[in-house]
Amino acid sequence: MTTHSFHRRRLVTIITEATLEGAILADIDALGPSGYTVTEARGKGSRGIQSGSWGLASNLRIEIVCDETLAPKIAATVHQKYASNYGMVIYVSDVEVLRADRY
Amino acid sequence: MTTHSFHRRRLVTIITEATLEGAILADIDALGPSGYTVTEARGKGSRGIQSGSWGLASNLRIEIVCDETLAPKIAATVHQKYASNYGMVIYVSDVEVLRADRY
Amino acid sequence: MTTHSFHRRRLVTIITEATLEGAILADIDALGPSGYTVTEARGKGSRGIQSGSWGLASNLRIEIVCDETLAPKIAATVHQKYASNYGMVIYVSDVEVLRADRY
Amino acid sequence: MAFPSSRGERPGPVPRGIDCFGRRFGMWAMADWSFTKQGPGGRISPLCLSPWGLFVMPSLDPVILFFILGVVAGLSRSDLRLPAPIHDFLSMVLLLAIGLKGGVALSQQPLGEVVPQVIAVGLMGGLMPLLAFPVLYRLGHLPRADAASVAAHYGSVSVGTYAVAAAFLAHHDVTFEDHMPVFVAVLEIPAIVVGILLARGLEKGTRWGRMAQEVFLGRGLVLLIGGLLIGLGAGPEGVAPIKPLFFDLFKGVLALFLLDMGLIAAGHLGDLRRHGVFLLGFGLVMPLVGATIGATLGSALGLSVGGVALLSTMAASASYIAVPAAFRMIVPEANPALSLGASLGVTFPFNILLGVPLYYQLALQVHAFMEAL
Amino acid sequence: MAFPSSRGERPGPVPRGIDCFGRRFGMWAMADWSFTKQGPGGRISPLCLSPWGLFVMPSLDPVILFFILGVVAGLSRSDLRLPAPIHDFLSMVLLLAIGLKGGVALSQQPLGEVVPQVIAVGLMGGLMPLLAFPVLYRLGHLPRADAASVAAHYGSVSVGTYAVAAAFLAHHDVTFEDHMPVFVAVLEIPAIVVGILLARGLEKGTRWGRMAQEVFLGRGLVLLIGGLLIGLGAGPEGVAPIKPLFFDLFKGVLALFLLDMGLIAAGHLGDLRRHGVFLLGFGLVMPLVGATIGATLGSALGLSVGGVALLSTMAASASYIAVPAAFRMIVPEANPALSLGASLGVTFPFNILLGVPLYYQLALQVHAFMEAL
Amino acid sequence: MAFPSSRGERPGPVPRGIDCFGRRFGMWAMADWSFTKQGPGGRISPLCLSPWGLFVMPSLDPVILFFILGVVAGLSRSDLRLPAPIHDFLSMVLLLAIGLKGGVALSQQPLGEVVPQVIAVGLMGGLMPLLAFPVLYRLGHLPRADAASVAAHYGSVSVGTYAVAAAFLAHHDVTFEDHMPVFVAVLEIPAIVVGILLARGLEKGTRWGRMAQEVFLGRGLVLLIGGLLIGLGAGPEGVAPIKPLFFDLFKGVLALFLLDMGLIAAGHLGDLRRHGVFLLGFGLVMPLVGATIGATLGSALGLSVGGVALLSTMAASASYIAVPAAFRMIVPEANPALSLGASLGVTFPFNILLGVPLYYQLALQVHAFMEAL
Ligand SMILES: Nc1ncnc2c1ncn2[C@@H]1O[C@H](COP(=O)(O)O)[C@@H](O)[C@H]1O
Ligand SMILES: Nc1ncnc2c1ncn2[C@@H]1O[C@H](COP(=O)(O)O)[C@@H](O)[C@H]1O
Ligand SMILES: Nc1ncnc2c1ncn2[C@@H]1O[C@H](COP(=O)(O)O)[C@@H](O)[C@H]1O
Ligand code: NA
Ligand code: NA
Ligand code: NA
Repeated sequence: MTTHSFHRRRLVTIITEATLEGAILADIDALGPSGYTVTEARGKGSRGIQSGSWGLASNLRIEIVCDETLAPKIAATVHQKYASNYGMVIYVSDVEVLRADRY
Repeated sequence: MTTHSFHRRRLVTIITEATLEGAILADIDALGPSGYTVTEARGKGSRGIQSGSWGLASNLRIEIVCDETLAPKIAATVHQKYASNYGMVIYVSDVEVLRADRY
Repeated sequence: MTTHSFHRRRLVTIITEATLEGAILADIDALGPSGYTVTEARGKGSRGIQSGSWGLASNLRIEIVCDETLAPKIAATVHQKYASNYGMVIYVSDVEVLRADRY
Repeated sequence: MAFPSSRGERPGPVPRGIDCFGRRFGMWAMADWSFTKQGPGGRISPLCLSPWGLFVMPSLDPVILFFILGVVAGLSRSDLRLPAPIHDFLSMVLLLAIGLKGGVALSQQPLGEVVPQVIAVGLMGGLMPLLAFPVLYRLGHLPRADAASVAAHYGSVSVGTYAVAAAFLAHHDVTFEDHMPVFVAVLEIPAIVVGILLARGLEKGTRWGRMAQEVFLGRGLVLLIGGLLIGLGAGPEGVAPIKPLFFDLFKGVLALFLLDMGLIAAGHLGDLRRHGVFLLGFGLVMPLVGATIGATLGSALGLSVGGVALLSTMAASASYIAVPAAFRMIVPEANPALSLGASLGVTFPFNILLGVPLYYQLALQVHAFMEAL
Repeated sequence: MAFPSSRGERPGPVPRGIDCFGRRFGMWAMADWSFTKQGPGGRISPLCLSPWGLFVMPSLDPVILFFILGVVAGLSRSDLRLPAPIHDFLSMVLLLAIGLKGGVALSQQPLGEVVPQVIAVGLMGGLMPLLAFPVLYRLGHLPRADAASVAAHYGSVSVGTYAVAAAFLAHHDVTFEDHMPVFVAVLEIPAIVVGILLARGLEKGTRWGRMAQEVFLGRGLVLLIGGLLIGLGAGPEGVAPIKPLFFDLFKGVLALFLLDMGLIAAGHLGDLRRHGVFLLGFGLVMPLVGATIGATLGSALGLSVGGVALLSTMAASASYIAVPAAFRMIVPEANPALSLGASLGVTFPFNILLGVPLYYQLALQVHAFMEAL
Repeated sequence: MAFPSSRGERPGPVPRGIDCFGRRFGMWAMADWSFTKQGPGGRISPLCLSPWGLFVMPSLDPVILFFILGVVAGLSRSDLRLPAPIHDFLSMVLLLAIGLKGGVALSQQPLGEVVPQVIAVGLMGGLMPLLAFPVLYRLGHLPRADAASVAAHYGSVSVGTYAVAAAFLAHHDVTFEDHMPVFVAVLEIPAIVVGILLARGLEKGTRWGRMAQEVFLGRGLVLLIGGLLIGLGAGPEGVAPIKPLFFDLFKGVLALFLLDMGLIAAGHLGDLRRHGVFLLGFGLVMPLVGATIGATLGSALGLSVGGVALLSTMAASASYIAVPAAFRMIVPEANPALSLGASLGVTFPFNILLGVPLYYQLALQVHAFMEAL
């Protein structure tokens, strides 16, 4: 097995309402990351319980691996556009990836 | 776009049996985080395979963003109460958030 | 409550096509981690949109908590075997766990 | 274990009511659910209820009992829960089935007769938010966006409530115009448009294209109108092979859907506690106002008693699918907990438990009154 | 592609058995599945099976074949899997349907007759864990919590096994008391309470309120008892409109459920390998003991042959829904792999493949014996 | 709201076609969907269509309308979406139902007659990729793995297309051999094996054991063959109790499945834009070639007109379940967007909208020709 070196990237995680899916993914896409991953979620926050039992009461968990420049841009853009009116949690963390050219 | 500064927080992730949902979320809630997020999961561990094919064989993945004080408290409380009798993995990591006042 | 000390471990996250499930989990298992966790996902990447609407268009998100030695081994093995032919994102990050003996 | 397929042949001594104890309660709390059979369109005479009857409510439509089971399970914190994919599946079948029925009816009817009714009903849907908005905004002191949102919910229609009312009428052998589902589809839209105008005014910033997309391409309307067009295209003969799924199973699917809605409604009762009694009162009174408007319009359009009862029910009902989804995207500052708390936590339970039989009585009265003119 | 709706008119030369080769195997391995028609309650005479008959098992109930398909697919590592929401949906329909049937039966019956039976059956459910516990604890050297848990599983009842047995009897035109589902609901609870007492004793720490919540508000019991109450409230006439979903589709839904249970059971066979032969033996012998107790009690209560067979089957069956869920919360140190390995990996397959016809034979014997007294 | 269960009694003035405007369009674009009733096997005479008829397509099978609804909703970016568990559930019921039907047919037939047909059909499935491969590889300049993969898709069969064709024939009262589903199962496999050989050659590295597992244990084939064996084992009498779910609901389930496939197909239209017109052309021409081969073989095997039409449709159809799953694992360098773009984005819509009635016409021609010999 060849040795692989890891490259530092950032992981942006956004938890928000499922109804936003179309709009928010289009906005994220427009900022140019190489991709994103979505999982279904439920939870509790300042806006109460999202039980996940139907569309309006469901959350999404969106993850974007990107570089150090894009991460704050995605976080800030999404925050500014949606955070005041929608249930939303955004956090950013450090990750290491194998393929430097991809993110 | 205004510049946003990030604030260090901690992310506690708990993977455990789906049957625990009601009890464990109540316990976490009681410790006072601003919220939590739950996703359905399956997996394999020391207690064998959780295939996810029905309730008893399903896992949950619970995430809590909180401050440096609360994180070890949540991890330790949950661990102490459940880890000896239930399939359970807990890990804590560093994240950065935009809104310092929320977590 | 007794105080718990945390131990540094690594978290390997792999996002790939759902059709790979059987094969990739067997390969990961063979490398000897104490377990893994799987959640259903969808997303977008260099290979287009995985809408999650049926098996062939679905992704998995696989997480493995392991030690500093095993993490790059898992990442590299999986990458080498699958990344050229399958939609795949791998990233590694730092986490802290309570039970040093388990991972 | 045989179940008589015809409803008329119920054997034995049930209901056992003789002494008429509990009649007063029966008159109000159960309204007409507990009435005996009768011919189409005729007046139903109240049945004298025994205490046993009071307890088990022998002729309460079982689909309503599923709703009550859901509410009770939800409030008592049972871990009963229907998975979201099953919720989607059940509502998809209901929406398609209602659309198909309406479309088949349309396929056998001169369109010329329906078009004026469609226009009148559409106007009613657009006017009702204008009626509700000032009450919510001035009297209720709700923020503008919230007042507009709640008003739009009540101008629109609840498909689940419609389905329960149609089942109620069928149960009592009351016939109605087959094309009533067309009005369900028609009523979905105008209230949303008017509601958005109320929230935003005619300001430039409103992205009407985006709005049209949210409104017309929402999954509820796509399934309802898609079903209508398929029913219209296929006709009664064409839909026959899919009848076992969409029509024979209809009430069973409705029962499971109502079980789920009971669980969901139970979760929204808490919203109300937080937002005070004004919304509770609005959620109880507005349906009565709407029902009266709907019954009057239905009569004026020359609908049968059953048709009047259904239009009355539609006007009394409040949306919890199309409107919240559209407002969430277009007027996001409106708090969905407010509007869903009223529509799901108050009006939906009220309508399916008490409203539907009441609106049927109303239809009888209005019809009789109009005929007396 | 026509399917005769009546079962009696099977055309042509099947089964082709002439030479009686394989009769011995047929007698044991397939027990009574391969028997010909007969009148209600009468003795079924074994059919002479051809080798072809042995292979395709012409009269093995097809729902059982779905279970076998699931087991085979699971063991051969096919990627066949039913999504968890579908599992929940199927079991929800089964539980509600069984509850509804029992409730409708109750609605037509003087409660006075049923109450003593309910008490007797409840007592049986409470006593069976007391019988099983010492065997598991002393003979099997299981830890106290595990012994109590396994004992509780076997004192309770498997709804899936009940459904298969009811289908078996219907298939053979054997009638039974319509209110048998009431006993399914009754049997769920006492064994859990006794099992927890066995694990914990009467120590102070036990949170009985919490326990009651887990036991009574578990989704299985809520649906079963909810269905019972709805059936009781609606009566045969009331449930008629939901009959197509809950009753006509019942065996199809059961078939899909058993396919899934086959896949799940296949996954639990490995548990057994790890926990040795004692549990395997217990999982095979305990049902026989339970069946005998159930058959005896059923006869003593004056049930019909079909009713005796069903009560015998219930007593022989082991829970895999209510009990594991309750024990997981209240006695969490009990290892669920042990109890599910026995109940799902051994007893469930044994019961539905071989047990059910056996218990019917047992019912015939016991009934004949009681009548001879 | 009554729906006539028999299709013959459509009342009233629909279709209102008098002037024959649009006949030319009707002849091509809707092919035979818009034809009137006729006896089994006879020639269908085209119906004169009114403009209204053109719009609503009165006799277009409604299951096709569900597919069109799905495509339209998908292309217009509606948020309509069927959850993945529901997709799995619907296709599971379809696969089991088709398998059961074939198995029941086999149970009533001397195997000796079917075996030669099975061998011939299997050979056809293995030879078709050999025909398609050079076209894709030399003419289309596809990479070897992709050419092999696409070829394998077209050698195999689409269960959804088969179901639509069977529904079309039933709708037009055209009978066919009951054991046709056996050929669906048979056709799944040889094309995969040949396709893998084309991609890999007989090189040593190929893990044939692994391949066999992927091919035979894929969920599609397990359900199809499992259903076949259950139908074979249970016979018509045995499957009667599960008939309401698997057979009565069949067309309704097919309608929902096609709605979902419409949404999925809409998503694959983009794939084509990326991969040029060659694949588009191949996806339209290859079915016609396959249909001709299938019709010829069917006639040579002595099948009825309906049977010839079905075998022709199978040969014309391209897999989107078993083959992509197997190739994804065994020849992963083949790009699934290419093969699914052609099979789901072009051939599936073409076949169910236009192909099926065309292949029926072809079957009539070939049959007449063969009889004239
Ligand atoms: N502290 C937290 N940790 C993890 N997830 C959270 C937290 N707070 C909120 N969430 C998630 O974010 C969603 C929206 O939160 P909020 O905007 O606070 O209502 C909730 O439904 C949760 O799923
Ligand atoms: N090393 C690991 N990495 C990620 N997830 C794990 C790991 N070990 C266990 N898990 C998850 O935690 C659950 C319970 O683990 P255990 O308590 O070891 O049986 C498993 O079913 C997995 O979903
Ligand atoms: N930058 C990214 N961030 C997060 N997830 C990604 C990213 N790129 C791709 N993915 C996920 O990985 C899957 C495969 O990616 P790809 O191999 O690029 O097609 C996609 O379907 C996404 O779910
Ligand atoms: Na309304
Ligand atoms: Na038992
Ligand atoms: Na083909």
